[in-house]
Amino acid sequence: MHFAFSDDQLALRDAVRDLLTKECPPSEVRAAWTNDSGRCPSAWTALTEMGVLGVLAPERVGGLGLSEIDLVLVLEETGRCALAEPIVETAAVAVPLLARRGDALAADLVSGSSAAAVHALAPYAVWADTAATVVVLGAAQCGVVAPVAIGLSAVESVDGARRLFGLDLSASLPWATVESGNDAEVDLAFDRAALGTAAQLLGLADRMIEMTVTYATERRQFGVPIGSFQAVKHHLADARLALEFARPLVYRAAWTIAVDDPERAVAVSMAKAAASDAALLAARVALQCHGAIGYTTEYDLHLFMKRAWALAATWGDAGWHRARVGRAIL
Amino acid sequence: MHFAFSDDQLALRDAVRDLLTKECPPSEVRAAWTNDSGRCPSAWTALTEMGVLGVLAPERVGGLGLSEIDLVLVLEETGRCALAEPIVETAAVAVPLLARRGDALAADLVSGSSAAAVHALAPYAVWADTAATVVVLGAAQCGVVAPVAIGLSAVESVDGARRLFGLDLSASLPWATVESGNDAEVDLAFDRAALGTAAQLLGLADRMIEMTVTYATERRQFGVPIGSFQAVKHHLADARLALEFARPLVYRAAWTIAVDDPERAVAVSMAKAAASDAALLAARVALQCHGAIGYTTEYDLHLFMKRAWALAATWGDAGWHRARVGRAIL
Amino acid sequence: MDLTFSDTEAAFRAECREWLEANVPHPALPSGDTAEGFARHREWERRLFDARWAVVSWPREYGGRDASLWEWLIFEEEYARAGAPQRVTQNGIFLLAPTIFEFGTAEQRDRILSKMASGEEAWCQGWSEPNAGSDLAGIQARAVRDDRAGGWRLQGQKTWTTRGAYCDRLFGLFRTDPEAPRHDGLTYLLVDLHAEGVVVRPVERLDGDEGFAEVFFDDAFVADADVLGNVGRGWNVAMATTGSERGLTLRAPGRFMAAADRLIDLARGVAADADADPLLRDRVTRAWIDAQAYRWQTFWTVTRLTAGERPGAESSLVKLFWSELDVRLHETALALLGPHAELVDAEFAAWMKGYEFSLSGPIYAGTNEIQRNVVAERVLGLPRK
Amino acid sequence: MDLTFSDTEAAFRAECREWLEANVPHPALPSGDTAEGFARHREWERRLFDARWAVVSWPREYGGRDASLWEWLIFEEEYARAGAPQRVTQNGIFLLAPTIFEFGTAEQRDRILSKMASGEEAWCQGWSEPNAGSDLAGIQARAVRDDRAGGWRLQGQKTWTTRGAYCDRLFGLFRTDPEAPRHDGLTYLLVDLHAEGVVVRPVERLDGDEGFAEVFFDDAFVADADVLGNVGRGWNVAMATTGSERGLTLRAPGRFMAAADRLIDLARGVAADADADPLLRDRVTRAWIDAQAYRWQTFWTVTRLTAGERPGAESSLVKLFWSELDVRLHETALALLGPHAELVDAEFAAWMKGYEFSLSGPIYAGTNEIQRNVVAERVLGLPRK
Repeated sequence: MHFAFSDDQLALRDAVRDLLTKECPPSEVRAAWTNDSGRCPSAWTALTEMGVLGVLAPERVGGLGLSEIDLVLVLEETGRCALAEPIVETAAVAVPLLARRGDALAADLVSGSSAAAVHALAPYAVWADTAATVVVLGAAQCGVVAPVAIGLSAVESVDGARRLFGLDLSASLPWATVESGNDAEVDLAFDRAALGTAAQLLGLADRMIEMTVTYATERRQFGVPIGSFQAVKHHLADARLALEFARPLVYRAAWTIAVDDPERAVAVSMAKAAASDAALLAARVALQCHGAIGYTTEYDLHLFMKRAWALAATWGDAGWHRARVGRAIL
Repeated sequence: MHFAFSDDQLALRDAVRDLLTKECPPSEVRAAWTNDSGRCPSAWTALTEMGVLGVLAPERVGGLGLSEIDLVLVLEETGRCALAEPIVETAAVAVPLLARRGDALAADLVSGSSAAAVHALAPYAVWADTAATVVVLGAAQCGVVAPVAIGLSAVESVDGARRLFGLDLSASLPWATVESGNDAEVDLAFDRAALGTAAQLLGLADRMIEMTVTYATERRQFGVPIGSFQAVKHHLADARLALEFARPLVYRAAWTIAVDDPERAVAVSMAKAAASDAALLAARVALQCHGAIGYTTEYDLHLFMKRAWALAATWGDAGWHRARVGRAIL
Repeated sequence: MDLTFSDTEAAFRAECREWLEANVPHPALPSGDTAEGFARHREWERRLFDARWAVVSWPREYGGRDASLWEWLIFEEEYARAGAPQRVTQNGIFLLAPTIFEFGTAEQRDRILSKMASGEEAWCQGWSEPNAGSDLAGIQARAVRDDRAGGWRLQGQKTWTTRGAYCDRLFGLFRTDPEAPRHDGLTYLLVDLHAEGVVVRPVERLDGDEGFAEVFFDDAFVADADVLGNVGRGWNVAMATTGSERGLTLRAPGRFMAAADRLIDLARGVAADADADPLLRDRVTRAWIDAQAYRWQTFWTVTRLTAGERPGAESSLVKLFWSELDVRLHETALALLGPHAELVDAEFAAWMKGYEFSLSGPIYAGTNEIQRNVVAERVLGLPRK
Repeated sequence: MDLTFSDTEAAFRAECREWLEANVPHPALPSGDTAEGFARHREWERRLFDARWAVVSWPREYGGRDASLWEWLIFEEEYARAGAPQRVTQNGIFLLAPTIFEFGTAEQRDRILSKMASGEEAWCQGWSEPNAGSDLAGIQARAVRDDRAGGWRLQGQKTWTTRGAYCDRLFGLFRTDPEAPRHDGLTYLLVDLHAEGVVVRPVERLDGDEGFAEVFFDDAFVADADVLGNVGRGWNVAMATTGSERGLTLRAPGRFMAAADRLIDLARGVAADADADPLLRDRVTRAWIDAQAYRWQTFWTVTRLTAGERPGAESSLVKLFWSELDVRLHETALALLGPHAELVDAEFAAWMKGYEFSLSGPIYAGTNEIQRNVVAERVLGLPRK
């Protein structure tokens, strides 16, 4: 039993964090709300150059040949900065799926193209208009389609950086490749998406707690920092508590995928449920402790909070995932 | 619209409160834990003399000919002092049921005999060994049996003053009187029991909050009263909040029974759910704010806390009653 | 105890319902917290006023109907049930007007109230400042005496003024005696936002509407006629107003009952996942029960107010309950919508906007942390220190 | 990262499971918090000790197996899974022993540890006093120097000493320098409860067991050999112990995993009302997930401890989590039992007793309010004042 990351894994995490601190400050996320693509192109380029998109791809397609254990820390960092890029859909879902199939698209994705993904529990394809491919995880039907070949209808998210597109899954799709009747492949891809989303939620929760601690230490009312009031302390302690006990579940879920552990589905669902709850609580506490300033879009908190709302509800919300655990254990 | 009690109703409430302050202090409840009957005989006698058992009985059987609106305040007081007597079963369930049937037992009960009552959601007959009659509220079968005529098997409650007896409801019972197929009568008796229990839970919650405020004001740690800490304040404010919004639901439920309002079932269920939750929260907060002293049986808190646990779970717990509301509205 | 409405009250309800059914705009107006929407809402307020529905509980001379508290509650129930527009006049009507009725001069009442009720003059509140939020007594915006002009000159800043960018006038506290202790030396002033020396900067809220504003004062003039109550007594004058803000007036139960009913419609309409369904049903039921609890607690309180009692610190309990109910109710709606909840251009998007709005409830008008202190100290009697 | 146990660890688990299956008493022993039950538990402790299962992580010379932290966790999982008896020696083993290993003399280790582990000498803790609960530094029980006798004379009172009525010795803090500031002038003493001048009064807990005691000292003697660490440094010595009490050692995940599994059995066995069932299923699932979360957070922490890190203020998070999980878990069981839950003489009555016990979790070893302060101040870095 050794429940820790290797030095290499931590070094990759640190490198990604440094990169994103530079390339994806809040101003970049804010820019994604108003630019054409809703994305953070310079961060995406830098991540591509670092090889991050190919963490789960074998070396023959230009990947790093690493595992979900390496990827989970990277994705946590992309959550921490609210990176507006389809990195979960690309690096966690599309790349390993296509690489296993020997699809040439895998190499394109590793070198910087992006993917979107849809599923009954993630019905909108995020950033699909600028994606090279859309992975469709239908019930027992798993394939990819070219965005240009299908009608994308833009819909608007509360998170202005998430560019959502609806597509009609019931219609006959112009599949680029398709594999039918493969529940296992759909389930695995879904679990990778849920894991990746859970990791981003951890990062978001951590960031919101950190911002709030800073604010509560600086902001003074009644002659003292508001962070010295026991009510504020206990709100933040509760948020930290939820995060503390969500994080190991997410890391362990990454391990179960990496080693194809039989407890994978339950582990992933525990992770997504706990991370969703932790992020929603952190958002709630952060806003309440900030007060009115946190309620304005001029302040950065909303960038993280709205991302947390969206991600907590997608790829299965906490209720859905707990029900999946319940079916397995009861 | 006039949502208040009359002066007469408040005067009756005050008289009962005064009586119980004198006849049912914690030492009397404590005595009921160890005496033979588990009851508070002098309080019962005094309440009988005041006519309280006959609030819902017509004058021809010695009753006061009043309504559930009068009774609800009386029952709240019996909760406040954790009276160890079957007053809900007698005054709220058996008396109106038997009086309507013209059963001679009604007059006995009004003049001081006691009743027990059982139902699928209140499966143990409390204080049945000293009862004159047991009201059995079976599915579509409603009757009374003499305790001596059935085998009572004593079981022990966490609340040492609640003397519980199991009886086999599936067996053929030696009915004294029985009425079959009368769902409405069973439902009405059940709602009266749930209302009465809800009223007692209000009184218990109020008492536990009051005890805790007193303790937190007197008890000092770190050089200040513990009640000056914001965490203690907020715990108690939460308990008070739940009580504040449970109470009108209980009073309104009493009115719906008194006037045979079509919303009776939903109103009673809202009342029992809210009162159960409020009492359980008050118990939780009271113990936590007391700390270790509240965890001993030498201190009085446990007398009220254990009664709250038992009553919250009987005649339908909050979950059961919310489900009943859900069926009506969804 | 009689929990039925009288025939008169039933007739009032019927009249109200009939008028609303004939007049409530469909489709719904755009958000009143935008420039375009505010203008449309002002027109709506005018229609309400002309039909004497704008301020039913006010005296007839100011456009009201001398309605009882019960009739006012009935109006609010019907108004919410009809899905009628938000009230952009509400801060004036519910926060300022009670203060004017209590502290204003006859001249002020005549000059201000009708125009406020008709929407001709829109009012915003000016309490908070960058350094005076929860700690309202920390107000720094100054009013300096100008004897020659017969009034006061304002310097400083107010913030979080709701719809400040679209309003005409602002009511708030200003420090007229900088030497006095924190709660003293404040004066309640009525300020023309179009006056020279006033700059209003809109601030965007969570939902993207510019529903807040910062207001900057640089030598703006306020005449003596626009001092409400006595100079230096502003704190006491204002407390009457925040009392109403925290208490009954701003949050009649009708709104939450209507929202709970809409939540039930949503739950019936959503073909939720079979496993999650009973849990969501339970959350819907809880929200509906809480709305009922709020209604009956209000009726309980109103009966006492009708008998002449004054609202006390219990109003903090009321604020805690409705604000937290409102958040839970909207959280439940979003949970029902699942991955669709994030859409802000769908037919059901009012739930997300409503959720964002609900999150302000536990913050404004005294944070819920402050309210819990008030409950503990003033309702329960726990020691302050 | 490798989340599997090694072959050695698996073999350890198998040996442990086999022994427990053969030796765990059936039916269960009476409560160890009663006089009769305590005696029976002492016998059980002796059997554990003789088979070297009492203190697996201790050095072999004191009866242990030099087991690793992982093996200790495996032991605890198996112990809980087997439904083996409560550990009446736990306060000595988990609170005092780590302190003796760190601060004790060789003579103290040799004299005390083996007898503690075998149950021959049962230890209780003596921290709290009537006026020193959460505020532990408010200790008033005095130890006055007796140079002639070579030791200290105790005066005062300790309270809430768990199983104090049945134990032989007490460890705790006493004020040796009444002039020193609150945290100074305290000394960690080991006291013979059978000595002259000691009176122990049992106190009944919620569940009716006399699981607490008050201990009164009137000139009771403690020899210099029974001073642990330096005179006047008791606070620092004790903090090492409360660190373990709040942290890992007292609450290995095995207990909660076993309880969650029993909860699942209960849920499967109870033919719950059809409507309530999905809600209760959800609560059961939450409890099971929380137990898993606790397990993996422990493994995460233990990996770092194994690498040489010292536990820090994060142990307050651990205490918050297990104590509140334990309450929720038992509340769920009681909800499953519905109106039967109140029975204390039924086969399922362990749930009510367990609930009562769980309620002490958020109180003892530093209330959860204090723990949240610690998390806020020492983990998050929020300002103290």
